[in-house]
Amino acid sequence: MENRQNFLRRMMAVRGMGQVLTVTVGLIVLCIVFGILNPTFASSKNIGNLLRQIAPIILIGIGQSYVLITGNIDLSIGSVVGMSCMISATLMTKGLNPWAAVLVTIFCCLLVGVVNGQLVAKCKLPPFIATLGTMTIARGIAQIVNNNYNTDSIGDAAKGFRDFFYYGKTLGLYNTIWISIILWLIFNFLLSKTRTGRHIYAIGSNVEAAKLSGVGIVGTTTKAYIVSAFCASVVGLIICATSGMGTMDAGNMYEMYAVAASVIGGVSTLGGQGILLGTVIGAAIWGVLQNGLQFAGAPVAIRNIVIGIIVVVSVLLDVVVRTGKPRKAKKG
Amino acid sequence: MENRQNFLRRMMAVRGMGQVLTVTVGLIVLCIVFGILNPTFASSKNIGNLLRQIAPIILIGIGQSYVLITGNIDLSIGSVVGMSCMISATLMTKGLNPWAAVLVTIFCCLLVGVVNGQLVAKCKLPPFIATLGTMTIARGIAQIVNNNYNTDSIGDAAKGFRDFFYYGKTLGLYNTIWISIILWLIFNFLLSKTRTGRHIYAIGSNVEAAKLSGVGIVGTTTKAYIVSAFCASVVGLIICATSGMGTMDAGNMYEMYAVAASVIGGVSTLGGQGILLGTVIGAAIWGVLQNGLQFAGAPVAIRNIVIGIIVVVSVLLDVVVRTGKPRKAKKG
Amino acid sequence: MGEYIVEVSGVSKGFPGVLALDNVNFNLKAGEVLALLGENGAGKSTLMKILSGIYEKDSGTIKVFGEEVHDMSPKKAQELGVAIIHQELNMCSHLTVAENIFLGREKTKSGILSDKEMEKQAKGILDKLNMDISPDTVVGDLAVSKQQMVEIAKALSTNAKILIMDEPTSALTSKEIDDLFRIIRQLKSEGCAIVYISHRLEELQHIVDRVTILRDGQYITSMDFGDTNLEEIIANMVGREIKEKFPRISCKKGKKIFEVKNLNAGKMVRDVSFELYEGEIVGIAGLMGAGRTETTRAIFGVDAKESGEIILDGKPITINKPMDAIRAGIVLAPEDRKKDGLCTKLSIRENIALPNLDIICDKLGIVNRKKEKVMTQKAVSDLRIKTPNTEINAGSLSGGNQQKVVVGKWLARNSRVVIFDEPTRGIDVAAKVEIYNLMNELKRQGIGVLFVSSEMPEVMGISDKIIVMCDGKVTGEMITEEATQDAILKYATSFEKKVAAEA
Amino acid sequence: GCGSKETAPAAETSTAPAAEETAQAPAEEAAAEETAAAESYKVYLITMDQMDQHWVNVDGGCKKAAEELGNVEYKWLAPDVKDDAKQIECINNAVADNADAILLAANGPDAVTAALEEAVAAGVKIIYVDSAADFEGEVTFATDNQAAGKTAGDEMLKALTDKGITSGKIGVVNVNAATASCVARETGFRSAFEGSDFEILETQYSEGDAAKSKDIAANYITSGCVGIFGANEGSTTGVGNAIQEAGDDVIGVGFDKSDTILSLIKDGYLLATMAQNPDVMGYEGLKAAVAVLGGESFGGAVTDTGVSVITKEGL
Ligand SMILES: Nc1ncnc2c1ncn2[C@@H]1O[C@H](COP(=O)(O)OP(=O)(O)OP(=O)(O)O)[C@@H](O)[C@H]1O
Ligand SMILES: Nc1ncnc2c1ncn2[C@@H]1O[C@H](COP(=O)(O)OP(=O)(O)OP(=O)(O)O)[C@@H](O)[C@H]1O
Ligand SMILES: [Mg+2]
Ligand SMILES: [Mg+2]
Repeated sequence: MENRQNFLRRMMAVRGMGQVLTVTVGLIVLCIVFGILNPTFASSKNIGNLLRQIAPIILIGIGQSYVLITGNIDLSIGSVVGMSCMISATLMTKGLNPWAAVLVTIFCCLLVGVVNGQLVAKCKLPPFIATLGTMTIARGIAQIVNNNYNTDSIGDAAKGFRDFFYYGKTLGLYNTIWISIILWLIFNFLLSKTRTGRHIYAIGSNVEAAKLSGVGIVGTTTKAYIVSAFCASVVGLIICATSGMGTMDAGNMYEMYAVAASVIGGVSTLGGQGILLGTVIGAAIWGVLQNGLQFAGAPVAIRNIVIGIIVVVSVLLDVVVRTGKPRKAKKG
Repeated sequence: MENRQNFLRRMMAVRGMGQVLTVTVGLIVLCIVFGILNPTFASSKNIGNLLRQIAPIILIGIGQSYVLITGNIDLSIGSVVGMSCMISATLMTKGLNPWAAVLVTIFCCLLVGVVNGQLVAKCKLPPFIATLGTMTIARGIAQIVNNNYNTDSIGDAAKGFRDFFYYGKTLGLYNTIWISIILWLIFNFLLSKTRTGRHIYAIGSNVEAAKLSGVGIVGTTTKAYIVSAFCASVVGLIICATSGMGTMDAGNMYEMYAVAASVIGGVSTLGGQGILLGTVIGAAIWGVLQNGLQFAGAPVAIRNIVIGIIVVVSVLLDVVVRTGKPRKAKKG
Repeated sequence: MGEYIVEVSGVSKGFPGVLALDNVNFNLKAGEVLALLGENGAGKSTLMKILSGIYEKDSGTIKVFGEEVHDMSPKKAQELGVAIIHQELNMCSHLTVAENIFLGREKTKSGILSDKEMEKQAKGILDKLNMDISPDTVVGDLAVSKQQMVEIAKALSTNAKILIMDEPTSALTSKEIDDLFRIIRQLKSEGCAIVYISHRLEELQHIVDRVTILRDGQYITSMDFGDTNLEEIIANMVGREIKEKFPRISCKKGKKIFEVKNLNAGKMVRDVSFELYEGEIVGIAGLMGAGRTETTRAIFGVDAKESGEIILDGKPITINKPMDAIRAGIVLAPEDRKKDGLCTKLSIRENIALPNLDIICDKLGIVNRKKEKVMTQKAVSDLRIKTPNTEINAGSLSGGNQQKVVVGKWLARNSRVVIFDEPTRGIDVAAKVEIYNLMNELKRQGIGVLFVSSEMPEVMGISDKIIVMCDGKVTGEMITEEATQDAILKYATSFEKKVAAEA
Repeated sequence: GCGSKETAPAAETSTAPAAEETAQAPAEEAAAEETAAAESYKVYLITMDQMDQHWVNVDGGCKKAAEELGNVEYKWLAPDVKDDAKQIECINNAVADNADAILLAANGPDAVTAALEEAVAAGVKIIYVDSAADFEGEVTFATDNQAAGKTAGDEMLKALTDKGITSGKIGVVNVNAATASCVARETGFRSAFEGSDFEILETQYSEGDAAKSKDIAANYITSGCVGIFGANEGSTTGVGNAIQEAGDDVIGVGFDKSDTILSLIKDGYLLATMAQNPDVMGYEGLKAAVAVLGGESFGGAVTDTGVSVITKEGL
């Protein structure tokens, strides 16, 4: 009994748990509203489907959250998704073994992460600009990989690959969902339980203080960008597996979705704050909105307006909740 | 003689003039390279054309620079361009007098600026998120204005409008160019010579100190966002005049071009730093790159890579120049 | 006490435009407390940063424990047993106390952070410092003085043999200072060597064995503290005699200028009332966190007021935002110059002009550069701000000169009341005297001066009337001639009675 | 897109093999070759963007013709993304570069007209390929998108009727509401169902992104659609993938031809796709341009380059 109370208290003490609870309530409300608007929304078929649609958003959200917590931003995510999709598909159409292609692809994408980290932490470029640059460059690479064409079908040899990343199921759940669950567990562990994770928070909170405490700024920042690039590369592979071909503009705007998911889930764009549990909820809200609004038959224009308002309001809520307390404390 | 020296010395003393000179040299080099690659590049016909292409980038650059100097960012620029294009075209196809339509359009766009300013300065939302939200909402409005369709042709009644904003010439220069020159002169004057301009720099440098010096934070920030929305609305009108119809996705990504132009020209994304002269040079570099690479027959992929590299390198140069000395000193 | 464990000889270090250290020597023995003294910009922090590996020296040699160290880095310094408490607060405000204390040295078990273990150890150190805070408190929620104590705890937790403290007390309360001194004595008895930097010279007598003095980046002298006195130390620091540490002028008390009646704003400003007269300086004393800053901010319109009246020259005025106060003639030179006082990226000219644009601009809001230049030049020469020209960034000035700019921007206009919040914090003796002279000048001109300070000698030395605050309330008021340190302290700590009463 | 002023002959008439045999030189080729010796022409191809395979094939047709003719300085210009303003810039650039003729695939019917007026005033000849604008060009080689869309609708209706389904919901995945050619296809598609009991749902837009299209199509299937239409290559791929995965008996019909789409058809997940003939557009377009520059007149004729309905049987 006491143990449980203790657990609850400790849960609530975790950084950012408050915001996570707020948005979880929001998510539940959304689901109820959509379920009422259109009963199919709540069908088991749609839920499996919905989860699979949310999975990539969770992945890019994890990556962006890592970077945001260091106090930076990664605008190159979408382009890395495109790069990953094109490189893997091109290699497979050229006859490389799909799993070898996967490894090469991930390696190439991680390089973008390394470059981002170095530009931001070592060369001290503003992260917005540095990753705006690599975003353009990575998109260029995605386009140049197959000489400015989308690739042909990756063929039957890649069936295992396609099943692994998208079409297969394990224990009744789509593999895509498993991938995002497993990666989430790993990255959540790394962020909350390891030294590198601690350093990521420290850098985002006060980079000078972290430096003076002997935290390697360049190394840690680069690690965060590598995580982001890795997650994006996995999403690229999922997209490649989904459509069975490489598309040059895959992942367009994903960096913004990732920011939205992170921020809705309570990750601060100013660094030092947020937990990956929030990112999952944020991604779920994003995915449910897209899916639910389609079922509700809302035209694109309305959808944009609704999504924009939800982004603003959710952060507004957070700001009100968060500054309400410290301000009070300040004044007494 | 002495006067001239004095003038030069004073020029150089202006904050950020160094970066402006660096990039001006870069611009000249670019022009020479493209001129050699393709002699038509330097033809008077192409130069008139090129200037007309640069003009809108200058305009959105001015707007983004205002906001960046306050230490914020405006991601809604592109959507406001789209809104402006759609609202003006829709009103004209509905038979409204073109000039009345222009006024209504500008008014609507300014509202977005007001909302941005209030969200950022009054509600204290992170500007990235606030304007990401209004970006989505404004795009939704652009789409909903004509019921999710592009408009028809704005018709012959709008000929005067189209000539004024795009097709006409005055004193041998396209009107579009005149518009950007005149607006640049006005906004440069406001920023460098007036009280509001000073306040914009002060907020970007240290918002607390500015507040304690009696600067109205909400008002000044809102003014900067209004300038940004105004410039975007003018660009939307230019696009409407150019194509003679409203397109819902007009201005897509323009906020990024605006950031690129500003930053290449030495405006800091951290606020407090930069001059509009730099923005013009930054916009020119951006325009020359697009135009020159197209003439050089470079495929889109190469174009993206080159542009990405130039954005990164130009800011890298700036960082090296600015911090180069202390760093040397640090290491001895 | 014995051998030198740190021997620095001939160290030089330049920054663009300044030679911060010029061929400096510095020695430290085991088991001693050495005070490193000098004016602002003398190079004290720079020297210590070189010793702890944050800056690289340009030339010279450093020996630690008899061995020459060539490639000093923060990591290396830590291995050698050198720990430093920086002049500026360097906390990750989102992390907890324990997380901050062990930042960069986290304890792990097979790669997993042992948070429990670290919290336990942090608790031990905090107990040693008599600090009653839980190690899992988020640092950002702590008061500044507590954060400074955490900073000290962090340095102690490294079990360093050489401990450098760069102005550790500038943000501490007197009780905390006592605890700190106790710890310092204990460390000393354990053989630890301590370098102590402070501008509060009266502290030295409690702990210091030896002093080393720098001036303008040059080594001046080292002396045993017992063989010298404050006058000699100051003369060495400043390079000249300072006749009066607290110059005082006497003026006739004139008519009432300013009155605050029953001001309430949040919990830290409760029912505050006081009056200002022509020809007098009113000092507000109290401990850190007494609500003095909050009071000034509420008056100035930065924070919202709940109730209360503000009367200027007999007329009640409404102040809802700083501009209202400025227009009415009430100005505030805030406490934290980096955070609240200066736009560090802007030039001195722009900083001084900023609150005065209403005077400088014409009707259309266009800045008149001539007027601006005249105003800036006047402020720079009146306050003797040391700068090559007025176009350089305010951020690149030394602390004292930055403070002068903060003050200077308010003197350029004709105000009726000037509020100074801790105007002398962290600035050297000579600069302090200049600030005092400035306040005296205002007093002579018949302007009301309100002066918040945590340093009792200063309050007693400069003000004509002293108001003491505690826990958001005015707990005492007295004429300076009748004031004693004990009396002020008694009022300043009278909240304990309240706590007792509540309990 | 659907700028054709005259309704072209029904699309079904052209068959795949015939359309691919494009090298057969029309009669006017001889005339064009004669002028070759006399002077060299600068001809620009301006497409909507540079991404789609489709444009690459148009470019391929042009290149082939240019090679055959020999007296053409041919260049392909394209904006980095589909955008009216950017396409206008391309036109202006070509004019500034002293183009003699422009082969244009207009983004929309209205947007470029004023720019084209300027171009014609500067002496440039305009030939449309793929989609025309509301401005008199010398000649147009394009697919009649609306007719082709109707063909797609008819194919679906037929398949549904064959299965005995006479009512139900049908989903539409389109690029966005701003791409005229695709909107015309959708209009044609919808017109095929007029008078039937099928309910065609609110169009969903995917920006041509195959992954997004698949999500949308999957949602359609979940909500019980019996048929789904994809308006371009990316949308069609997504529709096919969704049907493949759901394993449902949903009829998918789409546009454009890619390896992936063909294999989806072969495996029976997609019923049919409307394949255009972009290489014909390019080839004929460039030849016509040179002919026009040589003084010939086409009088604004519109040639439907046709679509081939590709089905499992046709493969
Ligand atoms: N990072 C830096 N870049 C440029 N100049 C610097 C830097 N750090 C210190 N300086 C300059 O070096 C000189 C010595 O500064 P230092 O901080 O060591 O003085 P200090 O004795 O600690 O003064 P204070 O008592 O105000 O802390 C000053 O002129 C200062 O402006
Ligand atoms: N930004 C802040 N966040 C949280 N607490 C704050 C903040 N600023 C001040 N406080 C706390 O509010 C209380 C009142 O502080 P205030 O600055 O008014 O006291 P003071 O008497 O002026 O003391 P000081 O000498 O420190 O200025 C203190 O406990 C202080 O630490
Ligand atoms: Mg110092
Ligand atoms: Mg205070």
